[in-house]
Formats: sequence, structure tokens, C-alpha cells
Amino acid sequence: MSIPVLLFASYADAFGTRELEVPVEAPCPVQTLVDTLRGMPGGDRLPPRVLVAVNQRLADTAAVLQPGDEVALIPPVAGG
Amino acid sequence: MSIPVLLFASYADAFGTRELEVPVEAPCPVQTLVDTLRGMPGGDRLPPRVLVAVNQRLADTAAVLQPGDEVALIPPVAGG
Amino acid sequence: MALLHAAIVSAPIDVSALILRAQDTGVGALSVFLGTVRDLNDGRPVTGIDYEAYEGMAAKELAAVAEEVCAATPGLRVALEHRIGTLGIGDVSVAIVAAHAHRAQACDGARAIIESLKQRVPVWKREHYVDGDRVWIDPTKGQGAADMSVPTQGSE
Amino acid sequence: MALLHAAIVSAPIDVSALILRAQDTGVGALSVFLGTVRDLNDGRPVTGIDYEAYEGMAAKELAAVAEEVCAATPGLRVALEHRIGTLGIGDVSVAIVAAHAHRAQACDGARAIIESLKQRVPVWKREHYVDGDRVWIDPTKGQGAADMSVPTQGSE
Repeated sequence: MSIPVLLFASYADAFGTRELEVPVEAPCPVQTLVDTLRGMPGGDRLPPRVLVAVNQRLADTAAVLQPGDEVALIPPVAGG
Repeated sequence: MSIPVLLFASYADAFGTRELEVPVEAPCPVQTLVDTLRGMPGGDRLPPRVLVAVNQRLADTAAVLQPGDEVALIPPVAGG
Repeated sequence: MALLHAAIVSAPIDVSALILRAQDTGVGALSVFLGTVRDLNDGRPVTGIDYEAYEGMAAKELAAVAEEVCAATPGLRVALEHRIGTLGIGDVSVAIVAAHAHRAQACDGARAIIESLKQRVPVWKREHYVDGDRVWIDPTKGQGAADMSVPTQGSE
Repeated sequence: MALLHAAIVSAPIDVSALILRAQDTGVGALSVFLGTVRDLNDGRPVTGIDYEAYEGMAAKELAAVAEEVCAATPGLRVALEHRIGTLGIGDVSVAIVAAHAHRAQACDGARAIIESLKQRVPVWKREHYVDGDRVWIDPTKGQGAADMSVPTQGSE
């Protein structure tokens, strides 16, 4: 099992892809997903604090991911 | 001799004209012009404080009008 | 100091053209202020407004207002026009474009100009009401006001 | 609450059309904020910017930002768009129109929206430099900065 994670901008560059299958099984906490990502190739380029959106809303690291959730890493925003 | 005075908006309505010959002789202080205007028909509709522009700049009541000056009364402005 | 354009006009204001005048390769933010004729003032229905200006002095003061704000804001680029004549509901009476590398200066610049313009530029307006009445507006008074709870400094 | 239009778009933004969306008979003032691509950032010459968005979430956040400011400002009418894709110098990346009976609310409304948008909406930009280098901008850092004396909160 794995959870697909959407990647954007510098994070997509870091992992060399725009969508990454992360080998963790839902349900699992957001923190577990982030810890796993850090150990994957390119994960060393993530900053100390990483924002995660679940179903297009920012989620706490303690939030629990459910099967089918839309999960995305959100780099520091720079719109305008 | 007289000094022509430009009138706008509510002041033009008060005096019923857009340009009024005021019977004072230049050189004379702005205050004398204003006092004379107050005594003319419609002058009672002027507010207690009247702004006067001389050559398109606001002038002090002590300023002295010279022959040929462009003189205008400036009602409270309401642009924008 | 970059006042690019200041004019009293009688034709409709071309806002896009004003924006182009202020635009430049170094500009990162533009703040545009538009004053428009609204259908209600102090609770009284309005059908239109006559704008009148002491044209020569108004053109000078319009430029002076913008130049003073430009002098206080290095890098600010400004283009602005005030329309006179008879305007209908929704018509643009004044348009101010302030452009700068950074947004704070652009926004504060446009705001400073409209505030100063309303204090200084010799332009007057006469509102037309549904009953045919026409009244020159004196911002120093509360004339014709059915709703005096609206602060005058907030009204257009 | 009057959010009339919020969208992430890939075509050039039609500012006049946005103004028309926000306009209304009761409007006396419109404040328009435009963000544009400038040729210099932190002292480094820029030739263009790629804007990328998490489109679904960005559209929701763009609307949420505007709705929150509308909720705090009774009578405010807002239309806004953020463009994504590759933009050249001078292109408009974001346009916000805030309209109100009174100017203070229009100006403060547009300003509040751009400030909140920059904090929250998931959009990213990658600057292109003359040497061919391309860098994703992180406003939380001072990367690539030749002139760090420019406060970051003031930059676009």
C-alpha cells in the first residue's frame, strides 16, 4: 500500500516528480507521511517544517490520513 | 475702475453670474475685495470665510491685488 | 519624481490608457483608484452629477498633489485624470494610477493622492435628485443629509 | 458578502472586465490592485516568471480570502483573478477589484485581500534570470538577494 502525494514547485524539483507514491498505509498520521518522505531520494531538500494539505485544506501533523484523501505538500507560497 | 472676479458653482449661483466686476481699484487687499463682494446683490449668501485665488493660487486676505491679476472665489471644493 | 500625466477632461476617462502610462518594466504593483457616481448620497437618491472645475487652477493643483506624493515616494509613477461635465450613475469621475516596484508604495501613493485631491483641487459637484432638485455639495456641511451617521470623510 | 468572481486563469487578465463585474449603481469608489512582473528582484535582473498553482486549492483559497474580507466589510464587492503560466515583464499576474460606496472601505479591502492572498493562496513563482538560471522564490528566505536591505514584506 502507498499514499499518492502531489508535489509542486521546488518540492516537485526536489523529488523529480509531480506525484509521488509514498510507502505508508492509510490510516496514518500526517507526521508519519512526512517522516517517510524525508527518507526518500530528494527528501533531504525539504525544509525543517513542511506544510501538508489534505483534501485541499492545510492539515495538522497529528491529523490522520484516510484512504482516498487528496494529499499535497505545500511549499512556501509566493503568489501575487 | 473695477476688478473682474471669476465665480464658480454655488458662488456663481449666488451672484447669478460666472464673472463679476467688483468696484474696487487695484492695488487693494484681498480683504477689501471680499468685503465689497459681501455688500453686492447675492453677497449675503457667501459663508463667513471665503477663499480667494489670485493667479490660480490661494491668497491670504492680506495679499494685495495688482492690476491684471486673475482673481477667483473658491467655494468649498468637492472633487473626486 | 514621476508624474506622467495629469489632466482635467470632459470625455469619459480611459482607465486602461492611464494604466499603460504608469506602467514600466520596473513596476511590480499598480494601485488604481476610481471614483464613480453612485445612486445614493447621505440617504437621498441621486440621478446624476454635474462636475465643474476652475480648469486652469484645477489642472495645476491636480499635478501639484501628484507631484508632492511622488516627491515623498521615490520611484512612484503616477497618471491621473478628473472628469468634468454631467455624469450619470456609474460614470468614472476621477481615476488615479500609482505604480511602484513594491505594493505598499503603490497603494499608499494612490490613497494619499485621492485624499489630498479632495482637499485641494478646485472641482465642485452638483447632485441631481429624483425630484428634479439640484444641490452643490459642500463637504464642510451636512446638507441634504437624511443619514448623518455616515462619516463625511468616508463618503465620495 | 459580495464576492462576485474569483478564479485562477491561464490567459491574460482582462482588468476592464473585472472592474465591470465589481461595479454597481451603489458604488462610489473602486480600488484596483494589479501585481505585475518586474525586471528586477532583489537587485537581480529578471526576464520572466513561471507561476504555478495547486489549482483546486488555490481557487478555493482565493475565494476564501476575498470572502473573509467581504464578511468584515459590509457592502464590499470583489472580483479577482490570479494568472498562472509563463509571464513576461509587465504582464499582470494578479488583479483585485474592490468596490464600495465609500473609498476607505474600497482601498482597505483591496489591500487586505492582496496581503492575505500572499500569505495563503498556494501559488508559486520561478524567476528566470538573464544567465538562464531559474529559481523558485521562497518569501520566507532571502535567496538570490543582492540587496537584502529591501524589506521582504514590501516586495511583490
